[in-house]
Amino acid sequence: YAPETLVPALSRLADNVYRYLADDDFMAHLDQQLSTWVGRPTALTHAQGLSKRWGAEVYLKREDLAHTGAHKINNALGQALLAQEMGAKRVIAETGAGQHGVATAAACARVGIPCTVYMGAVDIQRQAPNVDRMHQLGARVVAVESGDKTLRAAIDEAFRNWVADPDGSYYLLGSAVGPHPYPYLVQRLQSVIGSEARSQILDQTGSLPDVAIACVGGGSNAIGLFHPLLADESIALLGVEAGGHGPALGDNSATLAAGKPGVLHGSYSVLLYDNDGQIQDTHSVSAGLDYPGVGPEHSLLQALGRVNYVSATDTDALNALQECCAAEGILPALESAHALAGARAWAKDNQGKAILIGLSGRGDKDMPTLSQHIPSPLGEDKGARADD
Amino acid sequence: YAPETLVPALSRLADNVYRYLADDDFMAHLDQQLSTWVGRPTALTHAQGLSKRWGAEVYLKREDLAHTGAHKINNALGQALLAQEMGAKRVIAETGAGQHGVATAAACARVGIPCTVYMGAVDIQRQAPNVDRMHQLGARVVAVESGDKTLRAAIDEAFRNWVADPDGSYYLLGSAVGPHPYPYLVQRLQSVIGSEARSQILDQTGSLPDVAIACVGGGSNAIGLFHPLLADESIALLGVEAGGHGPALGDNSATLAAGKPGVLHGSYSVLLYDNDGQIQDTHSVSAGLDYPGVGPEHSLLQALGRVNYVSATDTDALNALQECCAAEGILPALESAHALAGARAWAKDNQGKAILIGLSGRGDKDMPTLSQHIPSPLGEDKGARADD
Amino acid sequence: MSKLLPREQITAALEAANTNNKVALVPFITAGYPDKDAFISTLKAIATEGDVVEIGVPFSDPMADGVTIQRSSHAAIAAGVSLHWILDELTAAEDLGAPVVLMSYLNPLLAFGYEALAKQCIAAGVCGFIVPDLPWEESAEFRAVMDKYGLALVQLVTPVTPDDRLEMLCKGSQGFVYAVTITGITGGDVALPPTVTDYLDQVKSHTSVPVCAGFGVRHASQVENLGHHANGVIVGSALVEQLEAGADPAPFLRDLRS
Amino acid sequence: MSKLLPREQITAALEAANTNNKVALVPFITAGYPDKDAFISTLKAIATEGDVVEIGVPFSDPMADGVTIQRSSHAAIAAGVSLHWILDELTAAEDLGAPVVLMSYLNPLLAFGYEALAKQCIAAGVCGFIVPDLPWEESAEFRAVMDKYGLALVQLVTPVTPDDRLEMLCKGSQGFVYAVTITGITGGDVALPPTVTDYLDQVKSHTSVPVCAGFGVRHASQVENLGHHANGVIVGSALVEQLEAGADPAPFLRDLRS
Repeated sequence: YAPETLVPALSRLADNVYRYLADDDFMAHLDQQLSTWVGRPTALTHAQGLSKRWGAEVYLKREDLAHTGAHKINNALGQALLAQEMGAKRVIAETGAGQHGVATAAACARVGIPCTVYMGAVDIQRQAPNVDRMHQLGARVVAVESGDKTLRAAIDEAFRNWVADPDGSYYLLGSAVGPHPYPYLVQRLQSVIGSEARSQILDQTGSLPDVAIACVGGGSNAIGLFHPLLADESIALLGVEAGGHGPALGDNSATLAAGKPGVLHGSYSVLLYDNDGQIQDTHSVSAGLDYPGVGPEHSLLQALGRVNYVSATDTDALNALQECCAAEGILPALESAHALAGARAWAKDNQGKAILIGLSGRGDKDMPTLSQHIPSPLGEDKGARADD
Repeated sequence: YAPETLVPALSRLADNVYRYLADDDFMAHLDQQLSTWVGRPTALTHAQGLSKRWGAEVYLKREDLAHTGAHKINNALGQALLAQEMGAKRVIAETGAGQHGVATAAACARVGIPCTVYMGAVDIQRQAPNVDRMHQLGARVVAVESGDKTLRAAIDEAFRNWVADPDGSYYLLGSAVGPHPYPYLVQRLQSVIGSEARSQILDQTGSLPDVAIACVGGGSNAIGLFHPLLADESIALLGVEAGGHGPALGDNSATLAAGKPGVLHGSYSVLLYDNDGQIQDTHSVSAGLDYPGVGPEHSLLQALGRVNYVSATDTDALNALQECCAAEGILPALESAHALAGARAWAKDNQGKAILIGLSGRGDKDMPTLSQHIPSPLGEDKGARADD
Repeated sequence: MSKLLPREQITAALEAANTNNKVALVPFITAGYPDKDAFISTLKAIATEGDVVEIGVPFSDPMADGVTIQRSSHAAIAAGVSLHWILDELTAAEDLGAPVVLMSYLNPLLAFGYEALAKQCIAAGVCGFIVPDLPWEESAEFRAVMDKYGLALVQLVTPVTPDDRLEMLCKGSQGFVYAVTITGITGGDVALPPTVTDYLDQVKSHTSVPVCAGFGVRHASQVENLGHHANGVIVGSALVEQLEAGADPAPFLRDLRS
Repeated sequence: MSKLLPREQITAALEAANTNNKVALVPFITAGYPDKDAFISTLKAIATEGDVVEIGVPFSDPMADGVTIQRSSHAAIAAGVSLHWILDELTAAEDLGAPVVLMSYLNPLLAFGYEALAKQCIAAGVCGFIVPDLPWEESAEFRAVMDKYGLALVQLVTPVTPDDRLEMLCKGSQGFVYAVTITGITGGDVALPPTVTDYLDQVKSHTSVPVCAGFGVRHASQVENLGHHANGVIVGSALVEQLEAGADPAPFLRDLRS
């Protein structure tokens, strides 16, 4: 479902994906960079405090500890190395909240390829610190003034610019969406999350978890966690979408809960759109989940019944974020907080079980949003002093 | 050199330090938490790009990948666990740039002890995102309005509050300074950096580095890197202090280069002070190095000639930071950038050698400062578009 | 023309223009832009000057279009333009005197339902579709419905399309072949570079239907040059810009072929 | 008094007050605060009311002091007050009629040089030191110089000091023992809690020199109550606050012992 202009480039990309992901040297080089530069394996944390509060054994797969602060780097590094093998002169990428943009900027600097990141003008205003990080890392950031000036428009613009130079440029897509081979490529590169988590939880506990839970926007961190666990039929899989303000169309980003099959950004999957086929504006407190589509493999897994998809509201997510901070000393990304909220609800109905949660990123980037929702105490207390 | 009021508490702390750091169960528990919660071992990155540029083999010990983004967490976690063993009802801590405050807030949440962080009112204004992070992590942040309203005043205030409740409170000091046993305790808890780096570089290269380089403010990350390498006499050790604007008193924080022996915050070490014994106001672009004292072990290592101490100016550090971003896709903290600047200068005179650099933290926290020194490109370029 | 299938009407109209030794003109407008009430009158005006008219169905995410079309699409959606509305308007209108092709992204068509869509197209006098995000490999289901009703599914080809694929698409295209370029030669009236003329000649060699080129055409000299290598030219952004500026489209189109 | 060593002068002055059945008063001021020019006249005024005067040498980082003393210290430093200046002023001034003790953090003393400092103290009529950040274990070098010149090094003890250490410090203290409390009983004139009276009685039992208590004393009733368990009271912050407010210190001090 890609424009004809991109068909040859996508076909060339697919050939290279099949070739390099089966190439031992390439994969060994990728593993070595994941280990020594990204800092993999990321930790698996037994969440002692949450376990006690929820009546379950809770384990967190800590993608927040990966270089640049989220799982996005696994994909960005893998694709940047692929772009290098393919002789790309430059990399282009889209970004919404900026995490994929930062990851791509970092990976391109490391690999040594110039990089341009398209970002909606509205998002640039909202996510200024990430824009500055990209700039520090040498990326050129282009403000997209068209459309809704957010992630959707940035993806449109990145595709449009890829069309203008499909051979010299490599389009480094950030989630498990878009035309083939991107969903497959991103799933393969993110599957390191689930592979590591599976062996780590076996090491730590001697058994597999009862459930694995991840947040789902485009769905790259979820597919990365779930895919290596699909064959373990004893493990229930739970994807948590952004329930926003509530179930009304436009108030959330819960694509799989509320959407229909459709075509956007080159792939056929479940989408949020109105009766005229216009893509729906979405809402979530979490910028990274605020996307009206979802990766096609999630549509399939839902249809097959292998993964259950639920949603958590903004409020659920904010509460879960605060609980994780207080109980574990870990500030999760607002995206990841949806997985925590889903886990809390699941634990209520499944006491005493072992829960593996994909903590997709750290929440530092969300401080401006959090400060709006959770008042800062500054100025309340100037401290007491003992006098001579 | 601590007030009499604190002598019993320090003596009790010292007893517990000796006891628990020699206790196999305690140390095993600490190691386990370092591994599963902090994410240790942190990676050792071969800096391919910097190696090429500098004509050396450059390795980065990646404390930026540790939980909360800097080496501070090693110490904060260890002391929080110690506070728990000692039955502390609350933890108090000081912070300058906020990294130690965030690390302490996180560690205390994880361990389950309430925590109060004293922070200068000026620093609170400069480091608002870190203040919000501490708050999210459940810490009470108290603005210190006395003195110069920065780190020195915050330390004064933390001690003062410890005096008011020396048994119920545990003072979790953030650097290798202060009265005994803090310098020793912090050195022990940070030595994990050098121990890991030593075995990692042996694994990766088969030999020890020619030099190990770290930035020195209070000096906790440097002592953590250096201490486990002291016995390897073939390894040169280089500490890099903050040279600020230049060598004039007040223009820098290069304590060991420009200071004299003196007493501050309970320890006898090298200090920056004037002819009347008044502690000097200091300057560095890096808040974390902006301290007029240095850990006593560094004074000793300088006197013994085992470690050589040099300084890097603000400009040197900013340039090195940009070079690391561009060449490695790693945004280092401004503190760590001083180590990079020192390494670049060392490499110029020592071509072809293997250099181990302690990258003490990530630079995300420095974005406001960096944006002032390195202009943002936003608004320059709205992107070119292909039309129908 | 009543015995011809809808898709044949497109081909016939383009060939008729060529018969008069003229290059065919395919003006494009975004439906209901800039004034919803003037949709049919604008359409009539351009149908008088053009040989086939192309109507853009506005879509929220027009990923293959430039900034002018994007802007007009969002404005039209905001004004309430939908595929239902367009078809209702066309059904109610008199014959335009030129075959109508709808340019639409796939999702509005999916939302409408292919079978219902085709039926109403016949009623509205629509002869075919251009669907920029429906590549050949994914188009079987939609093509089957188009075929059933005799509607055209126009294929797009590009300068980067490999030879074997180019041949496949040219042979599969109905009504005409839409030959786009990437780099665009917007503005300027320089002679066409050899890469473009070679490409167009190659497209023509693979197909029995006319070839229409979309190049961001703005000037009469471009139209004349293209006429030597293509059967028709598509005028898109330049025309939408005229409408955006409130200008009468007819003289602009007339001048292009003068 | 000329045959007494400087440190003995302190003890003698405190004991003299007790002999008159009064509790001794040790007023504290930050040197040169709030007005550098009025240093000596302020000193004279408080020396008239007090038995021993304590002069605070301002330090940039007074980690053991409360907010009032901090503020006055920073103001004095900003006005140019230094240990050199203080000693020069005292040397030039007439006899105050009460022994002078300097309260200083260690670093200004280190910067001055112990030997030179002691010599100038003798010339200036200073009888001893209170050094809040010099614990007993680290004080050998400084004490040796103090001893050489007969100057007192007053030890501080606190309610959390363990018994054996309390005994050691009491026996080692010269001039008097400075008994501080942590919690402070600032404001209020309630009776002393038993923990405080027990503590002071214990301190007294270990020493042959007088015991002065620092409690943030503000009211005559406090002074009276303390007088039953200590030889003297130190009046610090409350007095500095008077000076800060521009009040005459003499009536305030006089009222405390009325």
